[in-house]
Amino acid sequence: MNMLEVDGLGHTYKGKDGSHTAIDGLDFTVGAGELVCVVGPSGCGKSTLLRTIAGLIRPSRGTVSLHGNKVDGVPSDLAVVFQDYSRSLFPWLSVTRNVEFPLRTLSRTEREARAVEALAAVGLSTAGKKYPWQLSGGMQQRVAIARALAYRPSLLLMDEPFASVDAQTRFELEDLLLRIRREQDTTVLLVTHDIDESVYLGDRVLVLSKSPATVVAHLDVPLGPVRDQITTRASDDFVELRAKVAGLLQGAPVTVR
Amino acid sequence: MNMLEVDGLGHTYKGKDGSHTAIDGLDFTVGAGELVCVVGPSGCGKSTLLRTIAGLIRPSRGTVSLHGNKVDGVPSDLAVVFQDYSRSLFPWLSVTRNVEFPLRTLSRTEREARAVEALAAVGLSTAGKKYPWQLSGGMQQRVAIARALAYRPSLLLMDEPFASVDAQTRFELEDLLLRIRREQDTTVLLVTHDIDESVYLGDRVLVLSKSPATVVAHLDVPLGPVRDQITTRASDDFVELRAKVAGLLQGAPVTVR
Amino acid sequence: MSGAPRVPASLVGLVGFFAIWEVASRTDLVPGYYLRPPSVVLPTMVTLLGDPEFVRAVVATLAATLLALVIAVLIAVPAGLVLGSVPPVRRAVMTLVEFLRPIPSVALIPLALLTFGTGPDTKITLAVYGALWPILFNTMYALDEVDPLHVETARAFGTGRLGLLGRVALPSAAPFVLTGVRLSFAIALAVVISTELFSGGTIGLGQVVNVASGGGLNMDTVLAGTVLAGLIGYGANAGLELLHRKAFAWSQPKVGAE
Amino acid sequence: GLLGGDDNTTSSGSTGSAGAVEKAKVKVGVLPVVDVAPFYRAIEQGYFRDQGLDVEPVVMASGAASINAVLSGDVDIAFSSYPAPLLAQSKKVAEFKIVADALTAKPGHIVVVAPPNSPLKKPTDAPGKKIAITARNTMTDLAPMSVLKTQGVDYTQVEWREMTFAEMIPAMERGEVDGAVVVEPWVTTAMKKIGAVPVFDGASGPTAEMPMSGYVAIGGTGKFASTSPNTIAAFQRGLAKAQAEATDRTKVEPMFVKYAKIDQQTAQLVTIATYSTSLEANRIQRVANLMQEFGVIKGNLDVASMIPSSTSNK
Amino acid sequence: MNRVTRTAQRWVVFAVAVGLWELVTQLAKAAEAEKSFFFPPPSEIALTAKDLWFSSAFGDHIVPGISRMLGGWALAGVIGIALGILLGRSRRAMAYLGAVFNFLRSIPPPLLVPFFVAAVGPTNMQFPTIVFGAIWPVLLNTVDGARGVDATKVETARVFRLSRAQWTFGVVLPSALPKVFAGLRLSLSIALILMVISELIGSANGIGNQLVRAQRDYEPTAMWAWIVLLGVLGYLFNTLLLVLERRALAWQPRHSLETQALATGG
Ligand SMILES: Nc1ncnc2c1ncn2[C@@H]1O[C@H](COP(=O)(O)OP(=O)(O)OP(=O)(O)O)[C@@H](O)[C@H]1O
Ligand SMILES: Nc1ncnc2c1ncn2[C@@H]1O[C@H](COP(=O)(O)OP(=O)(O)OP(=O)(O)O)[C@@H](O)[C@H]1O
Ligand SMILES: [Mg+2]
Ligand SMILES: [Mg+2]
Repeated sequence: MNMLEVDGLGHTYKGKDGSHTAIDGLDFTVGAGELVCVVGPSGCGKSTLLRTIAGLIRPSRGTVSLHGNKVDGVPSDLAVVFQDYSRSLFPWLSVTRNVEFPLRTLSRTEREARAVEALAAVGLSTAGKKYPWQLSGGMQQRVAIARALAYRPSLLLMDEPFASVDAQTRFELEDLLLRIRREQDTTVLLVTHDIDESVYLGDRVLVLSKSPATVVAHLDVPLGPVRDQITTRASDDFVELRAKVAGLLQGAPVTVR
Repeated sequence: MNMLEVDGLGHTYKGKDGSHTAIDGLDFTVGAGELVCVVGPSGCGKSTLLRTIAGLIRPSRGTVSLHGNKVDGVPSDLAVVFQDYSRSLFPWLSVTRNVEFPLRTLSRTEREARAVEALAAVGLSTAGKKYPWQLSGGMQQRVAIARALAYRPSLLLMDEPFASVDAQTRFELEDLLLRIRREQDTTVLLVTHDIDESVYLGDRVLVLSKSPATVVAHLDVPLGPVRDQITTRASDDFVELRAKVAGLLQGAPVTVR
Repeated sequence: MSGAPRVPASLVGLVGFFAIWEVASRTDLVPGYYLRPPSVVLPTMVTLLGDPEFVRAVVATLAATLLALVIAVLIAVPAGLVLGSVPPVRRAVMTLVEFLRPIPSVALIPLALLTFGTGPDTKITLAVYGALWPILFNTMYALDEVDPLHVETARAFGTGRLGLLGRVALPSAAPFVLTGVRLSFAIALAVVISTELFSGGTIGLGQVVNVASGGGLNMDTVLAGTVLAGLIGYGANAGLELLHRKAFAWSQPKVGAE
Repeated sequence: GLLGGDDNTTSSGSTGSAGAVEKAKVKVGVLPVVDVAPFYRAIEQGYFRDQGLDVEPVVMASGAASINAVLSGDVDIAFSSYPAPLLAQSKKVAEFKIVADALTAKPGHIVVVAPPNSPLKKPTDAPGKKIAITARNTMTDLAPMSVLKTQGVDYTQVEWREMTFAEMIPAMERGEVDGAVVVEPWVTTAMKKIGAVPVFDGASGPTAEMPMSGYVAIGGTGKFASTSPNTIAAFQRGLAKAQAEATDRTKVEPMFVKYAKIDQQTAQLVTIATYSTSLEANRIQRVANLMQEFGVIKGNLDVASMIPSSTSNK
Repeated sequence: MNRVTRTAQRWVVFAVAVGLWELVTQLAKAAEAEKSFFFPPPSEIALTAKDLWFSSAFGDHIVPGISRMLGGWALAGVIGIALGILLGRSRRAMAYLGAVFNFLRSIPPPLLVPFFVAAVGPTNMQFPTIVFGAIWPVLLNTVDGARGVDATKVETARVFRLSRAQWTFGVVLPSALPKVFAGLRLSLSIALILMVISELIGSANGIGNQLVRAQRDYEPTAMWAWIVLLGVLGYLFNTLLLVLERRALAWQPRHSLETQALATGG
C-alpha cells in the first residue's frame, strides 16, 4: 500500500531570461508509515520536490499521487517544515500562537495542550510567550518543527529541519522524530544534507543527482525501527550504508536494489 | 599579538516583559590570522556574541577590543556571514550585485573581477544574473559566503555558514576557507554546531555553556595549518579532540588549558 | 493597483461602470438633463479634444500636475528618509506636520491667490502641498518595514548612514514609495483642477468646467471634463505601474495570488 | 513702470482730449455671467483699443476670487457683484474704487422660483422653507429678504441652503429644497428644465432697479486706481459705448453664447437686465444700505467716496 | 531619554514655528504692510478661536462636522481594507475592478459633485464625498500590503490549509497592517479636508461652512481660527490613531529598543 507515488515528476521554473529545470523524471514511492530521507547536492531540486508533493507548485510534468489520488492543490493532513524556517513563522504571533495557529478545528484547551506538549518536546517550554524574532536561529527552527508536530499530520515533509541546531539537540530531535513516527504512524519525507542523519533516520534513503535532479539510487536501510544514537551509529551496517550513500553522492556507480 | 580581545563581555536583551541575559562574562582572545571555532548549545548566545563583536549591538557589560582599540560602532575591515543568510541577501539586487555590494570603493572592473572570482570559488559561476529568491537555500548561503570572501576582510565572522549545504559542498567550502585564511591571513571567528567541523577548521575551539553563555573551555587544536578532509579526520588527535569537545558540550567537567 | 494583465477584463469593469451610468440617466433614476449619459458625454469629450483651446487647457493642467508631482517627490522622499531614520528629527518635526496636514488646500486658495497671484504658481504650490503627504508617509512607513537584517548586513560591511539610506533603505522602500506617488498624482491632479475651479484666472481643465457650469446646464462639457480627468489619472496610473513592474521585478509576488 | 503706457504711442484714440493712458495693458478679472456681455462686446468691437487700451480678460471663478486677484495686483480691474467689494471696503481690506457699473436688476432678472409641486407658492409661505442660494450675504439672499421684510414676512425663519446654480435645479426636483433664488440665465433654465414657477421677484419693491454688479479697482498710494486715472477714464469710455448698445438684444445675445456658454435657445429667452451707462454713487449706495439693514455691514459706508475722482460721467 | 526631554523635543519645532509666525505677522502689522489684513498674528487668532470654538458653534458646526468626518473615515477604512485585501490577493478581482477604481480615484472630488448630486442630492452629499475620497490611500496601501505577504508565509498558510477567515485575518491582514496604518493616517487628514470641501455645497452647518463664510465675509481672524481648528483636530485624531497603531503593531521588531538603536546607527 503506497501512501505516496511520484511518477515521471519534472519541474521547470520559467523566468524572463530563460527557464531552469530543477527536477526531471523522478519516480519513487513511499509506503504508509515509512520514513524516507532525501539526499542530494545543494541546488539539485530537493526543496522543489517537496513543494510539488505538497501541492504548492504545479509540476511541469508527471504526477504525484497520495493514497492513489492525484495531487491537485494542497492535500489535507499534511505538514511541512520549510527550509527557510525563520520566514515561515508569523512575526505577529507569539511562539505558542504560532504553534496553535493551524489547529483551528480543535477546542481552545486542546489547542493549548498540544502547543505546550510540542514546545516541550523540542525543548522550548519557556519560550512560549516570546515572539519569533526574539529567538535564536536554532530556536526558531524548533518552533517550526513543533508547529508541524502539533498538527499531527499523516504526511510530514521536512526540509533540512535540523540544520540550525547543535549536535546534542539534533540527536534529541532525531530521536523525537523517530518516536513520533512510531507512535503516530506518520509518513515522513525528510530532506537532509547530513549523510549520517539520512541513514540513522531513514527506512530508505533516496539519493538524487545534481541538477536537474533524477533518482540516483533508492537504498533500503535495514536497521530496524528502534534505533539508538550510540549503538546504531557504531554498527557495521550503519558505517557501510553511510559510505555507500557518500559514494553515490559523489557519483560512484553503485547499483543497489 | 591579539587581534581581538573580549573582556567580561555580557549582554542582556531588554523587552517589555522582562529581560533575557544571552551572554555573561565572556573572556577570550583571538590572535591575528587565527581561526577560532565557537560551539555551544542552540540559543546559548553565539549569534549575540558575533553581533557584539561586529559592533551591531552595544554590549550591556564588558568590552570588545580590536587591535587594542575598544569597539564602539562597526569596525572597518570586517565581514559577517549571518546565520539567517536568506534574509541577509538584498532581494532587489542580482547575485553578482549582492556580492559587489560592499565593494563600492573599488573600480567597476575590479569589483566585477572579485565577484566573478568569489562566485566561482563557491561554485556559483552560472547563477550571477539570478535574483536571490531564484536560488535554493544552499545556493543563497553560498552567495552570502562569496560576498564576505570577496570583501577580503581582515576579520571574518561566520555564523553557521555551511549549515545548508550538502556534505560534499561543505567539505569543499571548508577547505576553501582554510586556503583563503592561509593566503590572506584573515582572522576568522566561526560559529558551528558541527563538532567535527569545529575541530577540522579551528586553530582553537571555544566551547560555550548553555544560556547565558559563559566560556566552558578554550581548546587548542594542534593539527597544523594544512589539513585534509580524509587524513586529518582520520587522525587520532582529531578523534580525541572531537570526543573532548562533545564531552565539554554535554557538561562533562574537563579542564583544559 | 496593478496586475490587470488581460485588457478585456479591465474593460469589462469600465464598460460596466459606464453602462450603469447610462442606464441610470436614461431611465428616470437620476435627472438625465443633469447627469448626462455617457453616450452624450463621451462624444462631447471627443469633440472637445478637437478644440485647440480645450487641448491647451488640458495640457496646462497636466503640466502643472506633473511639475507639482516632481517637486513633491523631490521634497518628500528625502524628507521621508530622514524622518523615517532619525527618531529625534521625527519627533521634533512630526508635531508640526500633523498640524499642517489636515489643512485643506481649498481653504488656502484665497490666501494663495493673494500671495502668488492668478498664475500657475498658485495651483502648483497648493498641489505640492497636497501631494507631499502620501509620499512622505509611505516612505517613512516603508523604512519601518525594512528588514533589520538588511540593515545589519550593510552596516557590518562598513556602509555608512548615507549609504544605508541610499543603498538599503531606499531600494527596499521604493515599491511602497511608488504607491505613494500614485496616490499623490491623483491628489495633485485634484488640487490643480480644484484650484482652477475655485479661483480661476489660469487656463486649465478646471477653468473650462467652471466656465461651462456658469452659464446654464452645460453638463455635457462638465462631465466630459470629469471623464477626461479620470482618464488622465488612469493613464498616469498605468504608466506608473509599468514603471513599477519594470523597476521592481524583484518584488513581484513569487507565489501566485489565489 | 515697465508695463506702463509709455510704450503705447500709437493711439490716444478717438477721444484724445483726456490725455494719454498711463497703462495700456489692462487685465480685467471677469466671471462667465451675463453681466459682462457688453465688456466682451467692447473688446470684440475694439472700443477699448480705440481708447488706447489693450484689455485682457482673466476669467475668475467667483466674485470673491476676482476681488482677491485685484487685491494681489494680478489684475487691475475686477468685475464682481457689489456685496463683496462693499463688504471688503467696510472692513477696510483696501481702498476700493468703483470703476464702472455693470448691471441693474429688472423684473425677471433675479427671481425666487419653486418647483411646480412645492409648498412654496407665495412669499408668505417662505418661513420654515428651505431655499437655495449661492451664498449668504450676497444679492441672492439680501434681495429676497428685503422683499419679504417689506411684506411683513418673517424672513429669519427661512432655511437658506448654499449651492451652485447648476445644483439648485436637481435639488428642487428632488424636493431637497422648496425653492431657489436664481438670476438669469438660470431663471429661464429652471423654468425650461423642471417647469419651475416664479414665486416672487427679487428685484421688486425695495429692491426694484437695484444695481447688481460693477467693476472695481484698488486705490490708495501707488495703486492702479490712483496712478492711472486716464486709463480708468479710457476704460469707462470704452465700456460705456458697449453698455449703451446693449439695449439691442442682438448685440449681447452672441456674447451670452460665446462667453457665458449659454445655449442659443436659452439665450433667446433670457430676460436682459439694464446695462448701466452711468456710474451714480447714490444708486450703488442702495446696495450698501441694504447690506447695512441686514447687518452684513456694520456702521456707515459712503459709496460716494468709492467713485474715483477721474470719473467722467458722474 | 526621559519623558520631559522627549516632550520638549516634540514641541520645540512647533513652538519655534508659531513664534516666528507671531513675529513676522506682528512686524507686518506694525509696518502696515499690504495684505497683513489677511495674515493676523497667531495671538489674535487664539483669542478669536477661544470665542468661536467654545460658543454655540461647537454644537452647531464643530460636532456635526466632526461626526461626519469620523463616520466617513471609519467607513472608508473598512471598505478600503476589505477591497484592498480582495484586490491584493485576487488577480481576477484586480483584473475586473482595478481599471474602474483607478479611473474613479483620479476624478477630483469637486468634479464628482454631479454624480453625488444625481445619486443622493446636493444637501446629502457630504458623507459620501468623504467616504469616496478617503478610501483611496487605505485601498492602495492595503493592496500593496496584501500583495507583499512573504512567499514562505503564503506557502505555510496553504500547507496548513487555513480557513479563509484565518488566511484573511490571521495572515494577510497582519502582514499588511503597517501599510494599512500608513493609509489610515493619510485618509484621516483627507477625510478632514473633504469634510471642509463637502460642506461648501448644500450644507447648512459644519466647520467648512463656517470657514468659507468667514473667508467671504473678510473675517481673516475667524478664518484662521477655523483653519487652526482643523490643525488641532488633525493632530488630535492622529495622536489617537498612533496609540492604536502602536498597540496593533506591538509585535514589530522595530518597537524593541535594540532595533531602534539599530535604525539610527547608534
Ligand atoms: N532580539 C532579541 N530580543 C530578545 N531576546 C533575544 C533576541 N535575540 C536573541 N535573543 C535571545 O538570546 C538568546 C541567545 O540568542 P542567540 O541568537 O545569540 O543564540 P545562538 O547561540 O546563536 O543560538 P542558535 O545556535 O540557535 O542560533 C536566546 O535565548 C534568544 O532567545
Ligand atoms: N522560484 C524559482 N525560480 C527559478 N529557479 C528556481 C526557483 N526556485 C529554485 N530554483 C532553482 O531550482 C533549482 C533547485 O532548487 P531547490 O531549492 O529545489 O534546490 P535544493 O535541492 O533544495 O537545494 P538546497 O539543498 O541548496 O536547498 C536551483 O538551481 C534553483 O536555482
Ligand atoms: Mg532546499
Ligand atoms: Mg545563532
